[in-house]
Amino acid sequence: MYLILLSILFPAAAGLFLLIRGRTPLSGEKGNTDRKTLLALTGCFLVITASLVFASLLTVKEGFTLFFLTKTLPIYFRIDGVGRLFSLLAVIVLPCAGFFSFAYMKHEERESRYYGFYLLVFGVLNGLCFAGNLITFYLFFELLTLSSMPLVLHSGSKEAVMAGLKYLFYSLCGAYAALFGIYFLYQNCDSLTFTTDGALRASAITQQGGFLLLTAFVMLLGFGVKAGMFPMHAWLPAAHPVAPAPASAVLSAVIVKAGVLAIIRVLAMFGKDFLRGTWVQSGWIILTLVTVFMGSLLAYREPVLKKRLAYSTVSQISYILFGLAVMDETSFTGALFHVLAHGFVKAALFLCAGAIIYKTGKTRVEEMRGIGKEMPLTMWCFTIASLGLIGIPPTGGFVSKWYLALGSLESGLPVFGVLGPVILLLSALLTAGYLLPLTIHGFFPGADYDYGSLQKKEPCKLMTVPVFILTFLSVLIGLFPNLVDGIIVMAAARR
Amino acid sequence: MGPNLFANYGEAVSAILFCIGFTNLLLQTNLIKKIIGLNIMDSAIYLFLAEKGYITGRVAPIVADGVTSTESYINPIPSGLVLTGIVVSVSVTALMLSLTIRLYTRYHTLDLDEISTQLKREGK
Amino acid sequence: MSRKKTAEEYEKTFAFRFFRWLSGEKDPYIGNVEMQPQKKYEPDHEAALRREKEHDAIMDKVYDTGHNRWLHLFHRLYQTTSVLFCLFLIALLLVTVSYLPANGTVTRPVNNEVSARYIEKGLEETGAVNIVAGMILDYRAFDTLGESHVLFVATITVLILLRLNKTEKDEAEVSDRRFEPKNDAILQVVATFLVPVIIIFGIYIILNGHLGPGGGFSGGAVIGAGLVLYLNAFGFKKTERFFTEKTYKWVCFFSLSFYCLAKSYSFYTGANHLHSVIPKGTPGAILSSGLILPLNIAVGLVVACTIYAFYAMFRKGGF
Amino acid sequence: MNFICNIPFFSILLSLFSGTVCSVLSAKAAKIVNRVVILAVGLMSAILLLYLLSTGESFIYWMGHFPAPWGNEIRAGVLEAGMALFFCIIMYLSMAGGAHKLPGEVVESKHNLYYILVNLLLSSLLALVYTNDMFTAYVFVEINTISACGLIMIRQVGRTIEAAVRYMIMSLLGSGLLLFGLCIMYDLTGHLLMSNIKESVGLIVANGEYQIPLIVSVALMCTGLCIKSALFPFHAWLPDAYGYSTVSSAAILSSLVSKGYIFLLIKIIYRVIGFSVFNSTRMIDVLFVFGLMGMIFGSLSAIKENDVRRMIAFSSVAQIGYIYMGFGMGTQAGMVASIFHILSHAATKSLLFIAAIGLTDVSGGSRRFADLTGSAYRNKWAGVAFTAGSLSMVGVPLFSGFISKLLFAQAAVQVEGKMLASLIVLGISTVLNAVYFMKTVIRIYTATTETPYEGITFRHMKAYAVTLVFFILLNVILGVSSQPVVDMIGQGLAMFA
Repeated sequence: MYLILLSILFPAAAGLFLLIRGRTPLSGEKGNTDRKTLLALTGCFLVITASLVFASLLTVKEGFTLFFLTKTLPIYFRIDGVGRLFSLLAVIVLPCAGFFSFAYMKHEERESRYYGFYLLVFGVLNGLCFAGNLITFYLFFELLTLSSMPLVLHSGSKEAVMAGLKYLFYSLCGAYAALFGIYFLYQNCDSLTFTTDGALRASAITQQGGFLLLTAFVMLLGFGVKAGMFPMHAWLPAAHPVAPAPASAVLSAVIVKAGVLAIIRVLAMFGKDFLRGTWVQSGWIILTLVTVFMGSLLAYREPVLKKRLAYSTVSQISYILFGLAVMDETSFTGALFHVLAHGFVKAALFLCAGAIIYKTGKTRVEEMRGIGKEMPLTMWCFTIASLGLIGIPPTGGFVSKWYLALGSLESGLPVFGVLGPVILLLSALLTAGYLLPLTIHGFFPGADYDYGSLQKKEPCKLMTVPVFILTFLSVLIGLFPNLVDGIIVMAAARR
Repeated sequence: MGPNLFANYGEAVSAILFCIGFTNLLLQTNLIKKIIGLNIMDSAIYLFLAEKGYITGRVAPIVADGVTSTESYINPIPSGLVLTGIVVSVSVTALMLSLTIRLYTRYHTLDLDEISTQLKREGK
Repeated sequence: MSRKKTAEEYEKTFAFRFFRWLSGEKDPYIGNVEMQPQKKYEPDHEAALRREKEHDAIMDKVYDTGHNRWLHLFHRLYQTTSVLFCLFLIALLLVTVSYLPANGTVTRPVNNEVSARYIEKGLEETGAVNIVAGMILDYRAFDTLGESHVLFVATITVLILLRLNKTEKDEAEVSDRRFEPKNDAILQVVATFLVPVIIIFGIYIILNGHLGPGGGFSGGAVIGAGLVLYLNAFGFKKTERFFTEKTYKWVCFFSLSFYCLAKSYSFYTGANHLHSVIPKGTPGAILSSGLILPLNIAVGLVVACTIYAFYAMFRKGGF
Repeated sequence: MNFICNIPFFSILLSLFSGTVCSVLSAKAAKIVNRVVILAVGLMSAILLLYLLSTGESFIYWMGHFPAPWGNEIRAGVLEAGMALFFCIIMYLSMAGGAHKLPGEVVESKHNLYYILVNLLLSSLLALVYTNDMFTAYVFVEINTISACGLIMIRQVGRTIEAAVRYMIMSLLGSGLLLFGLCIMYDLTGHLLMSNIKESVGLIVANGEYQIPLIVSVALMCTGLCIKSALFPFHAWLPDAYGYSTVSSAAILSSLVSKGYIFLLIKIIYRVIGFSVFNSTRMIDVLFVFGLMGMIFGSLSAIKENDVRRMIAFSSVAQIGYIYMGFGMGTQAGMVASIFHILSHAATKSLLFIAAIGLTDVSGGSRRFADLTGSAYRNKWAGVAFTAGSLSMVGVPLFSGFISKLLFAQAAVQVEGKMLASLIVLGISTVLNAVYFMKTVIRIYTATTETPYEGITFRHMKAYAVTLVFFILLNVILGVSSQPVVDMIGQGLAMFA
């Protein structure tokens, strides 16, 4: 129990400490030592937090109640299969991106604020993964929005502030819609503790079935905002390009997944049997498919690299949502697998983009001709990660998409069972269309490329190593899916 | 319409007076007139209360010749309430008038809207 | 045949806007709600002045009733609605009144055991011949305690608003001399006769409060009126010999403290069912009816001073 | 009778008497008296609360030698004692938090008058909380009004005096309506004590006579108190009054004065008219609609505002709308939510006012947003406190605002016809709240490189910073362990009946 609490409170406290300690490193000799201390502190904090989380993942079995918010609303923590999976993702991606930012943030102002909020986000994410009931989850969900907003508007420019406000506004709207649903669930459930299959009272289903369906849909939409689902996806492409690259990596790989986690929880609360075959399921599938296709299409048209990746996130997250919406065992496994696969891949891609921006200052795709010659290591990682995102066999993306398509076909849904895989395939083609040109032009700039001005711009180790790790992991889970199968199966069984 | 409108003519008058005061408060722009409106409202209420205490053919509740039977005196409670109410309205009127003086010495007008306009022009 | 549109034309089409919205570049909230960009702070004095001027001009335009049709309309609307509302209120209250119990009858709910007991037992329980005085100063003394504090707090607020400091006081003195009547022979002669009578009459009303019509408030008001007359006839110089702000302060303090403490004692003994040591006296005698007479005196003092203080404040802003 | 039962009487008389005493004291002594009295009353109320919780029964206290229905009475239950305690806490903190602004904004010679007003305000609030008599309530409502007016205009700039005039006109209108309603009620029942009126009202309703006068009387009293507590269409005086008066006054006015009236309204609903009778008059629908409108229009006005303190003032309009919406639901749960919101809003709003003054002080006294940029770096404590207050207003979990929203929503779910409307408006209002409060928070945390203003450190504002910490603690306590408070409110409402 203390491990869980520690893994939430320690990073939060450390973050607050950095925020309060607060001076911006000065320039010159003194500033340099200042900055070193800051980095050392942050590094220690990150490592300690990560080990705390690992420890709690391995050892803690029972849930516990911290205190009662009101008589019937306890703040309750428990680690279950799904939570374990998401926590695993967070605990790998966050330190990697954190170490990456040590190099990336060198020239930014107010680093301590960045790291402070970064650690806060880490703590809140742990809380989110370990939350044992809906109200605890909601608490951390709100805190996540608030603590991650400063990361988005870190640079303080007008666009950044506006993007941050947009993010906040969308998220709060979504969270309120979700809260709206929580009130009803609270009325119609015995408790808000997460269950495996449906917590609704039988009497409530018979009496207020229609209304509960509406509630479910509203909750899905509300949490879907965080996951970038179609009608409310616009904050993603606005927030990503302005945030620092490691922050976008975290945002895209982990924070957006919080919406997915939320939807899994909601689904479990309502129970699949209650939702299967209703208009909610069809409506939801339509939304996810629209998002999948539209996201890829928009990414295809997008010239700015980070924005392109952001659209790609919109599309890929909806793969996961589609897997959930089909409500089939196999597709569920696929969805969970894709959470991991996409998390690693997208983090790696964003970090690569960050490295490119950091070294060359180029943000648009057409400027990046020959980039593979300048930064071969980074571009190799980028390529492998791209393959993972497209779903080419040796990578994790393939496994997950395979499961997704298989599950969809198995589910026997009237139209979507077949339509789904088709759209997924189309989208994968588009993915190849918007990611591979970068590689191709990067490594084969064409005949008119001026080799004379070529210079090696490979970034420092602090940048490359995290990218390596993430790329490696994305391939690893594709080569040996059994490694994570245990967790996935456990998650799928005890969702 | 109920049965007692004409029996309650005093109350009816007080109701009309109350509304006259109310209208004054809403429509007059001059602060002094507003204050007068307030006073009319208060007086209407005291009239209403006084009417409440009255019982036909009886005298004020000051014990005369040691007679203490309920048959001889009117109800003393409304009179007491009126007394208290009058003190309250005196205090309030004094406060309102002094506020008016203060505003007048500063802005040389008794029109509240004009004062607001001037304030906005000052931009403070 | 394909038609080619210019960029501007295209920007106006629905499709363009739809796709912009779809791609999250532009959404309907822009410029309306939260997306208002916050301007950078610029300490530019000239710009600030210019802005102020523009602001003034706009304000003039907005509040210029003569030319502003909307404001005019609004005023009209406001007036008509308020008249209508008042008519409605009159109708409502008249209907209410018509349903109230008939006036002057004995059987109304107000003539219940409460008033009966006041009349029947009032003399015995409070010792006051004037039942109203007995009621407000004994049965329902808490209200009256509150009431005297209303007066107190009103004077405090008047003091806050109108009391002047030293330098302003001298100016006020000058303007007071210029505008107010001074050394009016007729007024002075009449006042010499009238003021003592008025004050003695006021004292009589106060002392007689528990025996007949009268009481602290009315008596105090009469005395206050006498003081105001005296002030008008002879000016501040004369009154300041015996009545200054300090006098006022201490008189008020002692009277109200006495009131507060005496009533606290009475409440305390009453609530805890203790025996009160204050004698009731024989009804009808001047020294009777327990605390009512001293309370009347206290209230009378406060009210007299307050009335005078109001006048002095309004006239000069100090005394 | 237990000696502790004297506490309500002691606390009212003590604060009343201290007002008189302050009139002859110097400013410094008056300040000490004021603080000591507030603390003493708070302490006594705490003892009373504990006592009442242990006995579980309310009691009646005679003010004089005569029992009901002849004499005056006051009455104390759990809710009354709790309110008194809470009012004292907020008042003490507000006074402490704004003390450093007083010398600059109020003439030295009038300081003791200020403390007189505060003491009398406290006594009138206590009397409103404890009274069991309608006419006493009216008299103390007047004390409350006049002293509140004094608090507004003690800082004598044009705006405050104008606001004071508007405030007085509105308030006196309200008092007039209240008194008229009271008189009609008296005519129908022949009583002035709450418990006796309630009995008679029960009889009247049972007999079916005097229906129209009864409804009109209830409507007049309600309207009067709504006007006085600045429910939506009657809020014109509020922004100037809260925005320009000295900061302690603003905090006290927004968190206590209007709440005193609202508490009186609750008392009238429960102890005079009876909850079920009140619900059957359909007055609740009117309150509900105006509450909802207040929630939206208050927030919209706040968004448009360019002055931080006026923005907070407009947010008060919205929050008062919440409270009336709770009344309008017409259920016990709605009432509990409203009362909890009274507490939570009082704690949050005074915190915001006090924190805002810290921010404006380090921005050259300007309250425009442009000048406030980066002020949270110049005064870190105020920045943190403002953020905490904003989060509470927005309804982030762990702060008191979340709990009150939760309670409102739970209450709304139980009411068939009003559920959707209240939930939707609650949602809109929350989002609007978030927009303008978070905008401000981001603004104050946006660093500027060149700023003409000096920062301030902890050493120069110890008392102020400590006050802020207490306020934040109060908020968090209400947000984290709300259950005891909610239980207490439920218990208190049960005692009302």
